[in-house]
Amino acid sequence: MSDLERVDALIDQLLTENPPATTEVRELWGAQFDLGLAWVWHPEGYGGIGVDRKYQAHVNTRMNEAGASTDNRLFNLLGIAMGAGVLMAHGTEEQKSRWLRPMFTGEEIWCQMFSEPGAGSDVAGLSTRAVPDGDEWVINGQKVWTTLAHVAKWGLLVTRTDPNVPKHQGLTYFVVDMEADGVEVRPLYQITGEAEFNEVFFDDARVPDANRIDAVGAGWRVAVTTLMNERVAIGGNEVPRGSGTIAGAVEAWKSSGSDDQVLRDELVRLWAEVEASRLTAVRANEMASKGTPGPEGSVGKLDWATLNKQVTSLTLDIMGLDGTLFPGGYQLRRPNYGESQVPQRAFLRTRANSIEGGTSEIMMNILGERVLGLPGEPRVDKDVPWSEVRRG
Amino acid sequence: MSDLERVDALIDQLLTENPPATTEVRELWGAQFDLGLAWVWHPEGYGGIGVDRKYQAHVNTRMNEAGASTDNRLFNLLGIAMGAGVLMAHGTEEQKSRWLRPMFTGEEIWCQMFSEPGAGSDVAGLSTRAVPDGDEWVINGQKVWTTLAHVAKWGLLVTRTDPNVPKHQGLTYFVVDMEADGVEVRPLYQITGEAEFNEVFFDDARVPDANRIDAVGAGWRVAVTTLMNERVAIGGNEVPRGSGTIAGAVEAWKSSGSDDQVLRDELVRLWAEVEASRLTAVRANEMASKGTPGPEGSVGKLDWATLNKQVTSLTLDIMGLDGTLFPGGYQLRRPNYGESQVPQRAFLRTRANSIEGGTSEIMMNILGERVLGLPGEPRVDKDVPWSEVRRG
Amino acid sequence: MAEARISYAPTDELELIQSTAAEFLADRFGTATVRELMMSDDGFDSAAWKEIVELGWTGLAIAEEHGGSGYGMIEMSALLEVMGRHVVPGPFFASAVLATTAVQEAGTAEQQANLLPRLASGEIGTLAVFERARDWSLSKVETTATRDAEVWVLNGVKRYVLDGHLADLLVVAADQGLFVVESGADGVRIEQTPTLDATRRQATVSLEGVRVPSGSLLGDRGLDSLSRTLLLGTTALAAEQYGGITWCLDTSVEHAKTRHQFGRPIGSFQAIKHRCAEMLIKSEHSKSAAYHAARVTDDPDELAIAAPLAGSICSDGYVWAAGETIQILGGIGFTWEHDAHLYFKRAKASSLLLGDPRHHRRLLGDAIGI
Amino acid sequence: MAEARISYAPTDELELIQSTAAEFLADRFGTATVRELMMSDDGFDSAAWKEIVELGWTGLAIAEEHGGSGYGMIEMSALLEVMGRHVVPGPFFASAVLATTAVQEAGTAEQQANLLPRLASGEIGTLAVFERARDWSLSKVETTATRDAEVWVLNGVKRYVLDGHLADLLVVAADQGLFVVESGADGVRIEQTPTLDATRRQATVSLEGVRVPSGSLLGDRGLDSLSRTLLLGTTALAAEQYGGITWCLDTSVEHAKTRHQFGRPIGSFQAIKHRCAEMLIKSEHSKSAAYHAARVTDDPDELAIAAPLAGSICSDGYVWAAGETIQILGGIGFTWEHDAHLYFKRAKASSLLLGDPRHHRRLLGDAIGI
Repeated sequence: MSDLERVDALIDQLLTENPPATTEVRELWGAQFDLGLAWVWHPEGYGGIGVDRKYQAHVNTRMNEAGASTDNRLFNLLGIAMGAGVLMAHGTEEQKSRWLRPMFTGEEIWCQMFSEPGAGSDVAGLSTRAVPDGDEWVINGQKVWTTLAHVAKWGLLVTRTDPNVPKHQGLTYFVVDMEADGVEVRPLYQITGEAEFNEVFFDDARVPDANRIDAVGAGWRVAVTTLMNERVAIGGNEVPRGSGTIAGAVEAWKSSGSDDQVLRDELVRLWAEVEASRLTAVRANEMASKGTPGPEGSVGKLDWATLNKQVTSLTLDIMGLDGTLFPGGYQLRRPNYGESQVPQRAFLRTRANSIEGGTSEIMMNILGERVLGLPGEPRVDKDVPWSEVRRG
Repeated sequence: MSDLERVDALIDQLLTENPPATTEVRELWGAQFDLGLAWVWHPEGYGGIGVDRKYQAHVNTRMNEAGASTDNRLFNLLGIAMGAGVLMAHGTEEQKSRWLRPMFTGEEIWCQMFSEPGAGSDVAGLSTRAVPDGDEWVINGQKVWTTLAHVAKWGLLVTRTDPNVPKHQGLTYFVVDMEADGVEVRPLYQITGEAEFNEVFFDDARVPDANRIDAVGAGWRVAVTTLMNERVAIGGNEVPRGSGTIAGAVEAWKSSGSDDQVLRDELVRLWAEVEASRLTAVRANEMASKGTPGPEGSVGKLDWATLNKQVTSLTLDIMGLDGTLFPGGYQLRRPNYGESQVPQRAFLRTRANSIEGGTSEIMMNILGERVLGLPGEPRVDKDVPWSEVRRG
Repeated sequence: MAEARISYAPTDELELIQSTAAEFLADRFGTATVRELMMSDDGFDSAAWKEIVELGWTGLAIAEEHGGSGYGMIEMSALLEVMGRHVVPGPFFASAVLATTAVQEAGTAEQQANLLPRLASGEIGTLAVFERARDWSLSKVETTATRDAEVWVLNGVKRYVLDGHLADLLVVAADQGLFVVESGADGVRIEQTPTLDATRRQATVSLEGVRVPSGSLLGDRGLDSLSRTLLLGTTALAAEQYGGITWCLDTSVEHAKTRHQFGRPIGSFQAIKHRCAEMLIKSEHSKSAAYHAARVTDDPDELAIAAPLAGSICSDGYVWAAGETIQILGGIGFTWEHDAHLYFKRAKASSLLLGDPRHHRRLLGDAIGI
Repeated sequence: MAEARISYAPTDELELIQSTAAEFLADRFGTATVRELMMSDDGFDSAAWKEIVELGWTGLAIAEEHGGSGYGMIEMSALLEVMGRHVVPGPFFASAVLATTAVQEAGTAEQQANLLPRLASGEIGTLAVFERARDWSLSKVETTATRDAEVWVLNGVKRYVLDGHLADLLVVAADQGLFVVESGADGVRIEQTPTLDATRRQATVSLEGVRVPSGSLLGDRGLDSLSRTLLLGTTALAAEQYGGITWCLDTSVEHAKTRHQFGRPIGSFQAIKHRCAEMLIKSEHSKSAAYHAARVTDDPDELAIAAPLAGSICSDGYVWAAGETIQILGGIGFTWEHDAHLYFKRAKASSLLLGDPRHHRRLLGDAIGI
């Protein structure tokens, strides 16, 4: 039996034993985990059956076709897309057993706490301290830009455990109970008035040593696993032609009834760039699927940020004075992901695209250094104890 | 008698005693020097009368109005605009007496030799060696981008005399006889096919110690005097509205008869930027004349380079297929400054605008660091002997 | 060339206007106040408005005989530069610039004598001219004025009316010309429309059978004077935009000097340093364009060049600078808490209020014969 | 979507075409040869041309029955990419792409059978269609063809004819359609015009009472087939442009790694590093656009989108990349001695040959309904 046949047989079993129409969704996802269809490439017992990762898309597609929800992958994205990988690469048996299943069923939401007010692009310069106390660690500090923290049960947390070694060496990684004493989550309102993100404050919060991921001082290694997953998740996806922000611009153009040739040229130029970028992602996927990924795969995140900002700005220009309005006005609240986004809101929201998930400046460094092989900057913080490096 | 009256009286004297229509021009310039109207701010005896520099423009204007040529200021630019300042600031009595007068009369043309193949933006990293030998110095090395070297009698030369100290400390400045043995001048052909510049090769050329400017090891200080004069000379000048490269673009637009609104918007955008830049130079001059120069004075060179490149490129677009032609074809020869420049040649020539006289990258550093006060890069070549610094 | 005699340098008088304004605004329009107003229903601080009136700002560009201080665009621009730097909310621009200019440009001596003192003394006016989203030249005006015995009857809908919800006086563009309409007149309905830039509000003004006295028609040149009013408005707005750019530049540079990542101030990285340098260049260009326009308002030919030049340069410059300020600030620049978004929103909205940069360039091209 | 099945990955065959071409061109069109040809009277190396013909390049996209090897645009693009990287002089693009495509698109079966073997075997053809500097759509064709008994009489002047001075066959656009004209015919005068890009020459072709047989009129669709010929030409040119960009990127990166100033490789400065990164992005976008267009030539609707997309992206990308390469190289990049200027001139000229980027975007807008 080929891997594909094996996967298909398991999907048949899942859907037969748990008819999507009549099965409670968490029960379905639990069964999916137990059958090894949660992360098919994981070994058996950890939500997988040890086959190639590419079959997961097939599982998801077949489930959707059968009317079975895969929304857990969205509302628990940081757990299922990142946390699981971290646990598999660095976690203990106990940790995997304890966390993977409720993560997949969505019973326990996960969040990720890396960035700090003083550590943005330079994440490894972070200051949140963890100090050992018996078989616990005492956490003090502040994290920022934490999505889902206000609904999360568990948080992936990087802390500084040794300030007296160079910055990458003194970090330790934990899984933190977000409901524990000393952990406070506050909404972080953004330019749109909405709070997609949170700030998390640690005030003598205590984490059992059993929740430490990998060794003391190995936090950076674990963080890199997490960040690589994050950057892959943004950009580089294959999308239909003309979708995304450019669709809004074209729609604005058409409903404007304008025949302004200057605007038209700008719109077509952006359409062309968006399409060239999209085709680059298509090429990247083809090369990756052939096992020979090339430079085309590295430009997606940067393109996405650059073009989104340009396209949404031009959209407002096309709208003219309508672009100066803000239907509904500003309200300080949690975002409602269900409602459609007006172009003005998209214009504001996309400003963060070149900051979140790696600033465009950092992405350009990565393209220059890792893809083109150009030399790095002189490092003033290398080989210097973290405590002696200026930051903030 | 006010300074202006004094200057006017001397001009009257000059023009009366040396009627421009009947006086040989070198004789006129000699008389101008002797009367102190060459560089009015120099002390008496050095071509000046010790009044404010601003009166020089008045002298030149009145001479031109009277039909007296001031072309020496153009064809001996590097001497009169830069060399003289260097001699006044750093030269000995003998040096000033020997060189200033024939420099001003144009009998002796001057050139400047700083850049080397391995030392462009990092001029202070230069390699041309000068080794003492009795009361002479022996020069070996190569200079590049030297205008007028092929017609010059004297050259301003910066050399390395001590490789074992940090780069700025081991330099010494000379005036070199360009006709001496061991000095070879070769034309340097550029992208247009013309050779505006030269390469100069030193092969055991000998320079008397009497031609050394300022102390051994003080060459950087003297070079800075020279370079500051150079950067002031490019950009920042007040020019009439719509003149320069933008005039060519407007002319191309008008003769194209085009009604392409996209091209028109691009042309007007550049026209507006050129005009805003021009107004900035006007403001800079006003502030400088009031003794309170501000940041507006520092952007001229950068603007000039950036806008010239954009304008000449758009000009070819406006010309369409005519822009793909090159009337006359390429010829490897010295430029003929008299002939009018076709837009295609301007398109090519302006590529150097962002390299010559300080690259745009260096100019941006200067704006960022000296004008805005932003911190410099970490320096890997500071406090390191020149001989140990990687270069080329 | 007329411009050869123009001085762009600060005078003692201009410096006094600016320092007085800076002091007052820092005191009365600190960031907490601006934010409170931004989230309030009408975005208006009537107490502060009274102080503004007492300071003489609403009458700054109104002749002394009409209750103003008799200054002109140079002084108004100097003031607006500081107001732009503080991203001040309220109807000042709508009233003291747009409505006042419209009355000055279109009104007869008698109308000016009637209306300007009201505006100088703090009644709020605004310009209700636009109907469509991208027709800044008013190529088509659907609002009609029809004569009925001794009165005019106005019908139509004016959109994008700056601070219309606060206005006492509306200067309305109809097919027969500009009309002054009291906001309380029968048949006038004013509805606030939420704005991208919540520090500058807008309203939709509906006119249904509004009867206004015959003297409400400003002057006798139809809509001719409107283009000059809009050029002057563009000139004034450019000064405000330049003021916003100075905040962006200073904020970016300050952050680049103090924020450390990788053990270095981020301003030591060329990616940031060169962007700050570019911002400096755009700031200087914007200043040149705005200052020049403010100084040539008496020369119609030159204003026809200088105003759209300033509109194009300052609009593009401010939008770019405010966007890059957010980028240089990084995450904090994207928060509601940091002031950067106030400037970003102001910049974008201002770049569309009286014409987008392409519209300004079209006018400029016409003026210079391109 | 048809495109879902398109593969952009290199095949063994394409890799063989490219490696063979790279080897041949390195041998026969090294930089010394290119420079010699650039300064020669006709810019043509007849011996090398014979070898090109023997390699089968001139017949690459010609059916086997007509003496070619029966490949299509995918293979031709792969070859042109390598030729663009070597900035090869000579009439290959004019003959093997433009003239060949015109005959294929417009000619009857009989005409193709007559003409294609001549082109495949090394006779030089070109397209003589443009008359005015910015009329790439040929909205107005002043060259006339009038019927005189059994012949057509052609009168007019065709300008910007690529390598017209070398041509045996001219495909001429006249009011009645496309005509094949022998360059030696009575009344044909061909005058070379010096070009910005001296590696690709042009000529002005004057036709004075030129009498051609009735069978010289290609097909019976007038000038309809010309727009498709130009789309295919744009597609092929985009591949050549992309090849030029790869040279720019590699040259810039190599220089940035090895050139030291201030004791550091200049590529360690973000100003240079980020520009190289931007060049990589433009290179990848250009590749995507050019490869996609080459793969959809059988789908007219898709080609109408993909060709101008490639023309716009690759033209802008190459001009930018070649310009920045000079900047990254610094002074040496401005010398005649360094090859950078060959690419810079090729880039600029190519961006205007079959339409400037705005023209391409106009076509693209039409195709996507914007």
